[in-house]
This record gives sequence, structure tokens and C-alpha cells, in this order.
Amino acid sequence: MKSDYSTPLDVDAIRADFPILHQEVRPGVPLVYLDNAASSQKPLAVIETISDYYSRYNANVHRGIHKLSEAATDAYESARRRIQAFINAASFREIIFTRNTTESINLVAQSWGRSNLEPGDLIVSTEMEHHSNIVPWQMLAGQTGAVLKFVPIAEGGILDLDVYHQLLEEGPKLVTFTEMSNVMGTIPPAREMIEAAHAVGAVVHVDGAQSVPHMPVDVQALDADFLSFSSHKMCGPTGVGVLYGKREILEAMPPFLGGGDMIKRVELGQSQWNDLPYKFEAGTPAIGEVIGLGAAVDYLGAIGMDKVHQHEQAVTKYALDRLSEVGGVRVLGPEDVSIKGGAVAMVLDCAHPHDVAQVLDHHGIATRAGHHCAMPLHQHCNVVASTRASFYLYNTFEEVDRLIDGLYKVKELFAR
Amino acid sequence: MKSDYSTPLDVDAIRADFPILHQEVRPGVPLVYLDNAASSQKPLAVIETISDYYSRYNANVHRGIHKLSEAATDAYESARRRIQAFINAASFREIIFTRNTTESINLVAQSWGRSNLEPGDLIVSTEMEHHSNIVPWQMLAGQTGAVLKFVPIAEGGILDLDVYHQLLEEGPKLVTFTEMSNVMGTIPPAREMIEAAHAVGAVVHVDGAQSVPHMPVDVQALDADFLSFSSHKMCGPTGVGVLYGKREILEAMPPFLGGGDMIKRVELGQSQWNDLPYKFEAGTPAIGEVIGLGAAVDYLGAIGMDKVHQHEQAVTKYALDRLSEVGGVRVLGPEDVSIKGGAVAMVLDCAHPHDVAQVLDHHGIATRAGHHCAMPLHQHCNVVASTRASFYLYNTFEEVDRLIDGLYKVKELFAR
Amino acid sequence: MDDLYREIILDHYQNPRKKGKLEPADIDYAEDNPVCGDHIHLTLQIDENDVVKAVGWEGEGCAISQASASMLYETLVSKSLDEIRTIGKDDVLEMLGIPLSPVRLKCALLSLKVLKAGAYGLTAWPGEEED
Amino acid sequence: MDDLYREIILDHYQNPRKKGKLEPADIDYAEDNPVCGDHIHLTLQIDENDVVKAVGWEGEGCAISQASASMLYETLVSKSLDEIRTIGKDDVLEMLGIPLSPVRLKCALLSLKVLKAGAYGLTAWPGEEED
Ligand SMILES: Cc1ncc(COP(=O)(O)O)c(C=O)c1O
Ligand SMILES: Cc1ncc(COP(=O)(O)O)c(C=O)c1O
Repeated sequence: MKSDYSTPLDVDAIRADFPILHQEVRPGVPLVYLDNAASSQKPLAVIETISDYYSRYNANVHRGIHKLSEAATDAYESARRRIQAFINAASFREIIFTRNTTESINLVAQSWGRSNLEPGDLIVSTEMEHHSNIVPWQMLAGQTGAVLKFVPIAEGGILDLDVYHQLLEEGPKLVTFTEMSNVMGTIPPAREMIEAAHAVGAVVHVDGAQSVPHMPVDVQALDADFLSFSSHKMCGPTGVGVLYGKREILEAMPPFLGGGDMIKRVELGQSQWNDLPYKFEAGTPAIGEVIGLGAAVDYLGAIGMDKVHQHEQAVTKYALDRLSEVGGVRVLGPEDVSIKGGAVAMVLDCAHPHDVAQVLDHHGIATRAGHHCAMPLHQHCNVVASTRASFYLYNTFEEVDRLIDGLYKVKELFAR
Repeated sequence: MKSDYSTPLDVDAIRADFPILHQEVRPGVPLVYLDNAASSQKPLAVIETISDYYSRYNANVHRGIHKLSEAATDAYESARRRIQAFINAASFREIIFTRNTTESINLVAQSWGRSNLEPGDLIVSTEMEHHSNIVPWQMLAGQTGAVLKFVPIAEGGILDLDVYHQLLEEGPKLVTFTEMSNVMGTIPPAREMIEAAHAVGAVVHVDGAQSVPHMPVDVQALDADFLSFSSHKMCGPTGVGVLYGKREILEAMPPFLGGGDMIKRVELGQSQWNDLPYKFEAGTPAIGEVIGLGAAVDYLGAIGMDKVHQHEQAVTKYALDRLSEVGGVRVLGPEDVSIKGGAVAMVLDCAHPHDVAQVLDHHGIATRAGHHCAMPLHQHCNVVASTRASFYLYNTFEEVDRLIDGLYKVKELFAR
Repeated sequence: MDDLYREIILDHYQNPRKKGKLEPADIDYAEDNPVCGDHIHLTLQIDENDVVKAVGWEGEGCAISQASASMLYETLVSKSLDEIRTIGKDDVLEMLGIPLSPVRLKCALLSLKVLKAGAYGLTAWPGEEED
Repeated sequence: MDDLYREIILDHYQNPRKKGKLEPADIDYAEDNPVCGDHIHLTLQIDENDVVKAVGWEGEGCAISQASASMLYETLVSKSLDEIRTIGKDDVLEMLGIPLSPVRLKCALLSLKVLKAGAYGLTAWPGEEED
């Protein structure tokens, strides 16, 4: 069955790196983890890097004149440079550590947005976005009087680029869109979209929460002005995210949060901001987690993001083909894996997405059910919710078979 | 020598819990970690809780219908309730997870402050504050036209309460102060100060970054409206902080960051906020780190914060007494350990604070040199910087002796 | 598998009782479960003695949420508002009779939450009133 | 201990050269090391051939920052701005001749940073111009 679907990865070897995968959720029922778009699992190298930090050289960074603090600062700043390399940013100063994608986007909205937008200015987002790429802009629109418009989803779960180009003609100040839908897996033509937006003078923010973990992303090739992503979705720990921003844009932005580390000098009447990236990193950062994310990009980089992407395409293709056999399953979004990442959201005729997930869980298969923080997208699809299986580098064709078997059990139970 | 100074703790047993403490910074030179006010070390129980999370039940929280997500959600929410108990908050809804104290304070400034302050309104802070309790209020004052005034430091490194009461007569909308200075260790009479502020109708924010890790804090007894603190200073991991807020105040506040998890419903035109505390937790939280902080408060709670405080008072008293023998050492702040925590900032006649720290580090003793993110305080003391030794539950009287020996080496080198 | 969805739950899910929207209604309230998009809209007619005369509800969602609404709302007619006030989380869970994880608990209790919010303005989730 | 602070560093620290503030000055620039509060204020008089005529500086800070200022600024007189432009991070470190951790590196290089910022408007830390 899987002979048609070839992967460049030695998945058995990769699975051996992830302690969590080798467990039974109930006696005799091994775990099949297909909830990767929500959060990925972590290789031992990352887990041990974090333990090692707390066991050997934990200390606050940047200001310490002692061995532990120097070691912690070195490791923290070295992680920044490896993350810079991972997305090919031009300078370490363009890598700002936040809590997650959501905070990165809020930083752009509040710092760049509040200081650059005036009443009536246009912000363009899309209907395909995660709530984290909608709500901060709604809030910003409320605060500034800017107007927020959305590129609709067209037939086949792709963005309606005709409307996109029409909206660009209205001269938006900011364009923001996801490089990979967390529900339908859709990969829009980001480079072309950015070029077109730049041609009308817009600044472009790219939501990389799903793309950066799953495919090669080169911010200079993309020419994105901002890119946001989360550690926890790319083999790294929770509690840390990244905002990439072009240096000259970041330089001109006011700080987001105030406090220790982001200042050069504080007097009672006023303060003087620190250099990039520290201007945007107020207070003690997520030191251990940044160092953990450094280990994660080392891990992914050693495997190669192109191979990760190819593997996921193969597994996704296999899943789509097998799903089409089941019957009564509607898959949301594109079916062409050249424009689709490893997120497969589906709706069954016979059962509600929650019930599907619950029955699958009973068989050890972890999927996610609900709106996946993308209510407008689901509204567009005319469903309240979906069940989503999402793949990562450690998922196998056999696990897809387990998913399909599980769906047959769902049908058995509900289609009576 | 130490017979006069009694501690209720079995410090040897406690030290055995902290892997990092048992190392030599250079061959033959064991580590003496006296930089606890910057960041504390972590017991094995915390390190293992985090590894265990990533190795056994890592998953995104709140929305998952599968075993791992349920386990992660349980552990995350259970940590919230134990942290609630640790500071005796009335409801788990009053415990909001942030990145650190700094973000907690910014949340109050931006959400409460921007929606409650008008031009000319008064905010009262103090000269004793960490930059994180100054800069967010400066920014807020700039944004709203509110006026920021500072309670000066009086003789002996305590707050000038006469001026405080005069400022209260001006009817401030918000009062904010630290419950323990991170430089001088000063513990102001927080309960009385809060009562007086409430009497004139002010809302009170307490910076608990130093107090919560080092002494019992009961938010209901204090009657604080807000309390901010950081995990990394209290045996927990980096990347997570807490904002406590009284429920009725939090309910009335607009959200701070927008995105996933903090909404109930998103439509393209508008969104509806989630219930507390989730309204203030946008995006995937620091799940592993919150669970780690839960293990930290379990650890501290089992020992007893009253005992931690007594131990630190004994070690601090011993340090102050021995420092007075050295000669040419000026200790900043109070000398009475009943109003002083375990932070001992000093200035030597013969050498700059950096050089002091560097020589101490050469002898294995980790202290901190600089302004400790408290430039206005140092300005008040008429020094640019100080060298700070700060103690925690695992520090011993012998380590104080090592510090004193180190200071004699400094004098030897510089006082020629 | 047996205890995952009992027969009675599947029955109420596939053949819900009391479906429909009353007009006019004395109590008319709708809410979602934000976690998953379950939706329940309840309408009640109440007589002058504060007793439920008629029930109608509409909704979308999973088997648990819809079966729980059908099973719970079916029992309301001729109950007084005072009697209804005593219905608690445990009553609903007993009615369903299956083990539920915290997320599914919200599915199970949405019907009760809508009832309590519509009838008494309570906004907390049943069982969490005392936070 | 020997290599921690060399004799020459302690000497320049305890007996700094070229202290004082020139008035008028052709170049007048001051900066802090935000990490630790070291402060250096440099004034230079430049002749019509772009050669340094006189140097004066004031400062406060640690032995490393102040000795480095004293040692560096002492060498400036009769150098042209073009010559001064070629002075780099490594020259200063060689002058000091002790191993320095990253934090202390900033102490050591503050004098050079102030010189470069004052003379050429460069704002980056020496050695980090190419970020
Ligand atoms: C009194 C006080 N407030 C605030 C902070 C800031 O804490 P964080 O850096 O964890 O945000 C600190 C930590 O140095 C502190 O000591
Ligand atoms: C496309 C997309 N954007 C944003 C987010 C938000 O990420 P986080 O919750 O880590 O902030 C997600 C995660 O679910 C996502 O998939």
C-alpha cells in the first residue's frame, strides 16, 4: 500500500528520538499522535538541553559577571543566532523572543500598528486565519479607527487572489496572512503575495506558526517584513515564540512592554530604550526555553526542512487517498499536496467532529476536534467544527492506517 | 561563629535537592551562588517535573479531546490552583499566567491603566522600584496624560511614609510599590500602605517579584488589588510569571493581548471575550513552565515560607555582622533584618562594584554588580552601581564566610 | 467501547425530544461552548405560578451536548422554577451515565448552563459556581 | 589571580591619563554602558588637517572601563581621524591583555565605542558593526 508513497526520512530512527511516542494510552493501545498542528512533541535532545540548563548553568542573562550567568548568556544568545540562521534572517537583531506566535502578532499590532495607522487606514487579513491573526487586528482597528478587510476563501480552500489584488488596489498599510493554514493545510503563494503588497507600499506580516515548523522558510527570499512563529509547534518547549522583523522597521518602532533589560537608562521622568533586539525583550526572558528552542532548530536543521516537508507531503497524500476510500468523509481544503501542508481537517456525515475525536481517542489516536481557533474559516465551510489529523516528521504510513481503521469504527457506531 | 544565628531549615538536606549547587566553577573552587535576587536555582523535583511533562504527556491544553491533552490540561489547571493556594487567592480565576513580573505589570498598566486613567490622574510609585515597576507606568503616563510621582527613599533605605501620605492626599488612581526591594532588601509596611491607599480610593499594585519567593504572602490579608511575581525567582522555570488580580477588577478590564484561547467566539467583524482567567491568556500558554512552577510552589510550600524567611533573616544578619568587620564596605539600605530580606547590596571604598564581582567570581562566588535594574535607587544612594549578594533557602553561613574572604582578597588587590 | 456512548445517548442524539423554538417565549437564551462550537438555544414558556408550560430547543453539536439537552429539557415540563433551580451538575452526569473528560464535561453541561443562565442569570459553569 | 588584573590596568585605573574636559571641543560625546552604569565622556580638539590636537575625558566605572579609556585615549594625540578609524576591537583587547567575559567586554570597549560614535557617528558596539 505504501510503496507508492516515498519518504526521504528514516522515520524509525526519528521516532526513537521522541520519548513520548513510545507509550500505550490504555493497555494494548499504542499512542498515535496526530495533533501536531496544535503542538508538536519534543526530541530527547531538546528535553535534555533544558534539564541540563537548569542542572548546570541556570542564571539570569545579560548583566551577570559570574560564570553561570556568562554561560547562560552565551547559550541564550547562541540560540538566537541559530534561530536567525534557521530562517535566514540577516541579523541576530531581527530575532525577538516572545511567548508565542500570538504575542508576536500582538507586538506588531500594538507597536507598529498603533504608531503607524490612522483612522480609515486599511489592514488586510484573510478568512483562513487562526484567531491569533484576526483578533489583534480587530483590537487594533478598534483602537486606531483603521479598517480591517478579509480576503475570502475560494473554491478548493485556497485564497481568492482576485479579491486580494482588488484589496491591494485600495492601498492597505498592512497585509497579514498565514503561510500555511492550520486547518486546511493551504499554502498560499506567499512570495508573490508579498511582492504585490510591497508594490502598493504595504508592510507584510506573515503568520509562520505552521510553515516554519513544517517547511523551509527563508525570510530574505520571502522578503517578509515580519514573521511570527512558536517554539512549541516545532519540537521546542512551550513558553517561547519568535518575532522576526526587518531591522529598519523594528528600529523605528516604539517598545511594546516596558521594564528591565529593554532600557539603557531609567530616570524618574523618562527612559532611554535599549538596542535591538533587547528593546522588545522586557524583563527576564524565557532563558531555558529559548535554549531549548535552539536545540530544536539544531535537530530540525540536521534532518533538513526540505525532507521534513517531503515526508509530510507523502504521508498527507497517503492519508488523503485512504480517506477517499472511507466514504462519507469531507476533507476541508486543497487535495493537492503541493499547496497543502500536513493538516487534514475532515467532517464525517455520520458523526459530529467531537464524537469522531472521542472515538478515535478511544483507539489511541490523538486528533483535535473543534474550530481549531479558526471560526471564520469554519463558517466559510459551513460547518461548526471539524476533526483534524495533523502530521509531523515522526508520523508513519501505518499510523495513517490506524486513523482510517478508527474512522471505520466511528461509522460503525454512529451510522446505524 | 554561627552559634548565635539559628535557622529552622535543614540546609544540607535542601542543598541535596539542587543539582546545580554541587559544582566547581574552576578546579578546586566550589560554586557559591549568591545571585538569587536575579534568579534562583531549581530543585530536582522541578527539573524532573518539566522533563516528565515533555516525555510523557506534552500536548496543547484546553481544547483537546485526547488523553495527552486532557493530562496536560489537568496538570496545567492543577498548577494554577496550587499557585492560588500558595498566595491564598480567593479564586483560581484570579491567577493569570504571564511571562514574568514585567509582563504582569505591563498587563495592569495597559489594560487597567489605559481604560481607567485620564489626563492629570495621579499614579504613585516609589524611588525604590525595579525598572519593571517604573517604565510601564512612564509609558502609560505618556499614553494617557496621567502624572507619575514617586515616594522618595528616606534615611536608612526605607520609604518616606510622610511623603507617601501626602501623595495619597492628592487622590492617586493607582499606587504601585515593591513588597521587597531587590537591592536593599527593604520590606515596606505593605498592609498599612495598602489600607491607606484604599482609604483614598486608589487601586494598589504590589510588585511581589522579591517577596513571594522569600516570605509568606497572603493576598487576601494584604488586600492587594494586583500582585505580580516571576517563577524563575522562586525555584520555578523561566518563561512564566503570575498576575494576581481581584476578580471584580479583572472582570471589568479589557483584554491585553488578542488571539486564540482568550475568545469565546470570533467573527470577522468582532469577537467575544472568554471568561477569567482565560481572557488574559492569549495563545498557547507556557504549559510546561506553569506545571514546573506548580512543582516549585509544592516544594516551597512543603518547607514553609515562614521558615524560608527566618533562614534568610539569620543568614542576612550573619552577613551584615561579618561585613561590618571588613571595613570600607558601605551596605545600602536597612540593617534591621525584621524589615530587610536577603538582598545585601554593598559598595567598597577601594574598588568598583564590577571589579568586586569579578574578583569574587574568580573565587567561585556568584554575585551581581551594576544597578540591578534600579537606577533611580542607585541615584538616590549617590552611587552608579553596587555589588549585591542575595540569599535563598539553600545558602549557608559558611558561604557567607567565603564571601567575606573574597572581599578581603578584593581589598588586597585594590587597596595598595 | 461499550461505555463510550450508551445506547440511550445515541438514541436521544439521533431522535432528540422537544426540538423547536417557542414564540413567544418567557425565557429565551442561547449559548455556545467556545471550546468546540456546540450551540444550544432554549425557549421556555412559564405560567403565572412559575411553572414550565412548554419547552422548545434548537442546537447543533456533538452527541454528548445534544443528547444531554434532549434528556434534560424533556424533564422540565410541569416543573417549577424553584424545582429546576435544584438541578445540578451531578444530576446531568448521572442522566448521561458515562465517564467524561473535562472537555466533554463542558459538552455535557452546556444544556444545564443555558438553562441556568436563561432562568436565573447564572453565568458560571455548573459545578464552578463557587470558584 | 595574576592574570585577572594586570599591573598596568591597575596603574591606569588608579592614575588615569588625560583626564579633564576640553572647552571648546570639536568632538564631544558621552555614553554609558547600560549593563553596569559605566560612563565615559570624551572631548577632542581636531585641527584643520583632521588631526587630534588635544584629548580630555571624564568617566566613572570599573577598572576595566576606566583603564581602557585611559590607555586608549592616551594614544590619540597627533593621530588623524583616518588613522583612528582603523583602531578596532582587537587593538583595545590586546592593549588590555587579559581574558574578558562578554559583559566585561562591554566595559573594555565602551571607550572605543564612545570614540567611534563621537568621531564617526557609529552606534554599534565595536566588533558588532556587521550584525
Ligand atoms: C522587585 C522586582 N521587580 C520586578 C522584577 C522583574 O522581574 P522579571 O525580570 O522576572 O520580569 C525583579 C527582578 O529582577 C525584581 O526584583
Ligand atoms: C496558523 C497559526 N497561527 C497562530 C497560532 C497561534 O500560535 P500560539 O498559540 O503558539 O500563539 C497557531 C497555533 O495554533 C496557528 O496554527
